[in-house]
Amino acid sequence: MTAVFLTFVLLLSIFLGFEVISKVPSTLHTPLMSGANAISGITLVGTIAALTTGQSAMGIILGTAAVCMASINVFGGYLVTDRMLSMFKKREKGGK
Amino acid sequence: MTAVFLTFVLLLSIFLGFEVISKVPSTLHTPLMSGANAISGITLVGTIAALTTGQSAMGIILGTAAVCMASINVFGGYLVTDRMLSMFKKREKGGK
Amino acid sequence: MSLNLIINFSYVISAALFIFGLKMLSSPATARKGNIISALGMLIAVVMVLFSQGLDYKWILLGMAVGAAIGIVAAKRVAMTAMPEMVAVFNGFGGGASLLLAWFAYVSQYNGAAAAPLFTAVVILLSIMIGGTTFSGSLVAYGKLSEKIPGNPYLFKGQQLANITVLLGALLLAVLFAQDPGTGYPWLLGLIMIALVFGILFVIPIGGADMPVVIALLNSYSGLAACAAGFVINNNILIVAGSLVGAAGLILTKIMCKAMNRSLNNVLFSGFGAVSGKAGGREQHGEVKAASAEDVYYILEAADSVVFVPGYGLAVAQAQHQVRELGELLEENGTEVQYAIHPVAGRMPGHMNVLLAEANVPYDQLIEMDDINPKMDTVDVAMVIGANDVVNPAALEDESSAIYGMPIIEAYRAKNVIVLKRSMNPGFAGIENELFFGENTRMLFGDAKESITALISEFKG
Amino acid sequence: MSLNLIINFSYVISAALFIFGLKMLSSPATARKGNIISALGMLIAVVMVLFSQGLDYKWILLGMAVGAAIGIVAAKRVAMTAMPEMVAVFNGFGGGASLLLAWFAYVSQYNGAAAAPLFTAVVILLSIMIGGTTFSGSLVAYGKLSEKIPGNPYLFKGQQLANITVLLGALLLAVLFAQDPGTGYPWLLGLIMIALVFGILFVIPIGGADMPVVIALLNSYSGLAACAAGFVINNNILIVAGSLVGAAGLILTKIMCKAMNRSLNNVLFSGFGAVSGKAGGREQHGEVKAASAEDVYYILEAADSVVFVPGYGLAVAQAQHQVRELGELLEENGTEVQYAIHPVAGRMPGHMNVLLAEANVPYDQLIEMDDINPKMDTVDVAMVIGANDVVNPAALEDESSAIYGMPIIEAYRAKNVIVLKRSMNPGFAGIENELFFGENTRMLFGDAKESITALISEFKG
Ligand SMILES: NC(=O)c1ccc[n+]([C@@H]2O[C@H](COP(=O)([O-])OP(=O)(O)OC[C@H]3O[C@@H](n4cnc5c(N)ncnc54)[C@H](OP(=O)(O)O)[C@@H]3O)[C@@H](O)[C@H]2O)c1
Ligand SMILES: NC(=O)c1ccc[n+]([C@@H]2O[C@H](COP(=O)([O-])OP(=O)(O)OC[C@H]3O[C@@H](n4cnc5c(N)ncnc54)[C@H](OP(=O)(O)O)[C@@H]3O)[C@@H](O)[C@H]2O)c1
Repeated sequence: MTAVFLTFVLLLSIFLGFEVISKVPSTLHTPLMSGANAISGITLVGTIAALTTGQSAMGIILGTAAVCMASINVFGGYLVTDRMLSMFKKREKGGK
Repeated sequence: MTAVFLTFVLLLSIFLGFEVISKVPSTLHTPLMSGANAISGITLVGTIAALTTGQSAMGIILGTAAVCMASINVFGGYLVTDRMLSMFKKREKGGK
Repeated sequence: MSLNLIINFSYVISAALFIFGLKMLSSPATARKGNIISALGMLIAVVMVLFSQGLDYKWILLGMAVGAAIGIVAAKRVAMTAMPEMVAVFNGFGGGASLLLAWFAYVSQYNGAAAAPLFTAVVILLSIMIGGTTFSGSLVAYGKLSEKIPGNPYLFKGQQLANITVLLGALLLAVLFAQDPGTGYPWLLGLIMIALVFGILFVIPIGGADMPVVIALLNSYSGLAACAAGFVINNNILIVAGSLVGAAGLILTKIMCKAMNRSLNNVLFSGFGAVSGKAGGREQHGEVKAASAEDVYYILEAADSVVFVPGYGLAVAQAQHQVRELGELLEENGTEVQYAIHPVAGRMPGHMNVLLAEANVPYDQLIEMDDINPKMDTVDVAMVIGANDVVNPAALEDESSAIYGMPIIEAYRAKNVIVLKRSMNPGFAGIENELFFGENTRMLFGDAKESITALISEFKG
Repeated sequence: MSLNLIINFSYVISAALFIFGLKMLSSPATARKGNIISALGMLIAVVMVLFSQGLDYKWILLGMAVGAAIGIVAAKRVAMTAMPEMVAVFNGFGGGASLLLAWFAYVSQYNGAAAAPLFTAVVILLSIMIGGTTFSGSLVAYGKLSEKIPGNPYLFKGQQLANITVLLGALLLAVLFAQDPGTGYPWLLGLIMIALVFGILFVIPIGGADMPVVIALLNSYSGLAACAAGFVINNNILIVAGSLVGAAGLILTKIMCKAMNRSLNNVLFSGFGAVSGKAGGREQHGEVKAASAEDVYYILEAADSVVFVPGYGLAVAQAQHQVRELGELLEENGTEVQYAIHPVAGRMPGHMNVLLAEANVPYDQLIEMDDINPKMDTVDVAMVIGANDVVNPAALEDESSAIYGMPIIEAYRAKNVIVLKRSMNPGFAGIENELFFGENTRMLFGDAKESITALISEFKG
């Protein structure tokens, strides 16, 4: 039954993703891509939840590496997006 | 946990409902309302699934009445919407 | 994969079809196909659920047959003008079905049983409360729209108090029920009563002409009721479809309020138009110039361009066929004929479009408000047929007016204005209309159908 | 309500914030706020999950600290021009994290255990396969964009065959693994290798300039990988956020292909530009007229209006500050200066906007393609700075051209055209450009930064 729920969630998210993204101006493609990419760093939450005490050495290595990679994605992703978008804002201020 | 899934489904459906309906021309309000109303007749599916054998007399009465009401909603709703929308089409054909 | 799982996955397909259907319903070009796609989604879900094990088919098929027969006959028979009330009734039945489903689930599973979980108790209460309100509320809306009960907003002193009392009563019964659902059947029955009463109290104070908004809102409720019922019997597709409709209905309500330039609060609680008289404003009327059918015939005969401005009175008089005939006669006479359609003319959105389409008025003669207004100065005759508020210049000029801010069809700017109505009574908003006292206005009193029939015989004779 | 349930409900809030954030990210006015809202959603989810019971905080915090440090430093240090490759790397790490998470979950729960259900086995395989492909594919994309590995599309004979072999191998290992996941660790390790190899094979044949599309696609994959990883550890928010990003990435890919007037298939498999030479078409070139900085100075000095048309070469030469300075000198000289921005100039969407914004070029001087083209005939000098394909008239005229159908900035219609580039080498599409042979065209050969610096000293001198 969980599978059914998750399929519903998948279906609805896909439709929603479509509705939300359609018709973006091409100037925003790069920041949007980078912003969406930061969201996919959500794996961080999953890895934290999975990294419980009492893991084997291998487990700790894999888990820590996963947390580390996901953190790079999250922190770097949001920051880089913000940097790009701050540029975009400056433009408008730059006017006459 | 089911409650969590269902809340996600609810959340996503609400967002989706919003995205899908926003910006409808007022001419379409009545048929859209009636079409959405027909969808809410989905209760029919629920009542059918619940009306299993071995119910008490009261149960049979309530269940059958529920099936009947929901059927009115479904059949009547879709048909009436179609009738309205067929009018809308005729208009366009009626042109020069 | 078990049968149950297959059925549930087929619901995913239904949900996708509902979404596509709704999406297409919201654009004129695809609306009809969208409705069919949504119906297809329903068909799949219903057919698949019939494969479930242990169903008591005889009662199911009986219920479906009776319901389908009633629904189909009603949908086929109903006059185009009665669509809004039909939608209200169907909507009510949707809410009623959710109420019955929750009631039924309680009777068959939880009544006298050891203990239902609190969550189940809550969702049973919710679907009964929302479903019941939707049911009785929709029936009141039906009554008001079909004029089986007076359409006036009905405000009484202590209304708020009554509402609050009823809701507190509902809360009390709900708490009592939730204590021990197994033995709480009497409380549940009480709650069903209260839900039905509340639906009536909720809709009765709202004026008949605000009913489309109310129906959209009740539509949203019926979706939420289906959603709650889905929680009661743990059924996915009820939840998805229900919340989709719930959200769609809510947004539709908002859009409709916006098109009428009102807030939802104002619609629900103000009893718009109940307190009419005082909304009138300035009293410096001129003189009303009544005209006979013959007078009007001469004006029309000499006109190069005529714009019909239909309103709710056209629907009341059922004069659409006569109007089309008159239009054709004018065209034969070399007059340019157009129909100016206000978005909220009549009592439901698209009301005029549907009526005139029924009478086979060509699509390209229907002009939208924003397109006709700039040309209004050059129009020889604006013929207002049972419209009132939508041509009331107070909406533009008089800030104290109840309809101030609503865009109107500026018929008063035409060279001649002819108004067809039965009396000097106000329209839906209950306010005076200075257009009727205008220099260039002639009133042709009487039922619109009879007046136009008279004009037609003038033309023919 | 249990702690676990509270955490899960907080995920619902995160999901809502992600949706809002994405929605706002897709409109220029709200984009920055949208990113912050989405980050807020992430913050809530991360903070809440840290309240879970039994976490091994020291490793978690170590991993987060290291990751955050790397991410923050990288994001702060990276030059604006290197944004696309940065995004590619981050994206790759997202995919890598999903791979590691699935691997980790397997090692800690299922390795040697009695039996994982088939469903779990499948989702482990999926997240490893998709995550691994995303990881290595993104790193190749990074390499190509940063020119650490050659950016040319790299097509070899039997490529399709190699791909199919690798995928069949993956399938074989997957089936072996799924037979008995408990003892299938070696197969899993093999599959990890294959996923990484496949990512390389997937991206290596694609030209460097198509990388933005590839990154959008890999972005969609990294979402799907997160989604699959969510199934492995039964985590809702991973599934919702993952599928949201998956869908958004896919649609973004489609939109980008459309903006470049290509199909996704064409982007992925055609090795666009790999087969350049032959795409040239007609050979009736005129004569190339080289000019010195001094010549160009005299032309500019006499011009009333100058339009700069920047392209990828501007980014390579990092000449944006010099261009702005030259623009200011021209304005002091009484010349009207504008910048014509082609939507796909450079190597990422919005590339030129970002570069010029960095150099503080006022926003209102940046003109979009559709606005500048109609005025082009009246422009005295169109100064093409490191652009090539986006001003190639073959896109309009030559049906056999690889870029036929792409809208261009019609610089050739200006009274004088000055082209700054280092050689007669073609641009991204690998095709000749007749503009360079035009009657009214002068070539100023050399690195754009040096050429413009020379022009500036002419002005100042
Ligand atoms: N369309 C919608 O969706 C919608 C929804 C809710 C509310 N509304 C509101 O409804 C109003 C619509 O304006 P409207 O101008 O169409 O209608 P109206 O303002 O209600 O006026 C209708 C007029 O028709 C006349 N009439 C009634 N029966 C007639 C008959 N048999 N023959 C001739 N005339 C007849 C009435 O005058 P006599 O009694 O003197 O004949 C009345 O003045 C607006 O205020 C709008 O906000 C519309
Ligand atoms: N923007 C996007 O999102 C995106 C994404 C994917 C693909 N593309 C594609 O990329 C192309 C972009 O067109 P474009 O006109 O901007 O660039 P282009 O066609 O690639 O041409 C760039 C030109 O700049 C010159 N150049 C390079 N370095 C230079 C330097 N240091 N100084 C002076 N000149 C230099 C090169 O000529 P020399 O070598 O002779 O100097 C080259 O001809 C289009 O075909 C587009 O479809 C764009």
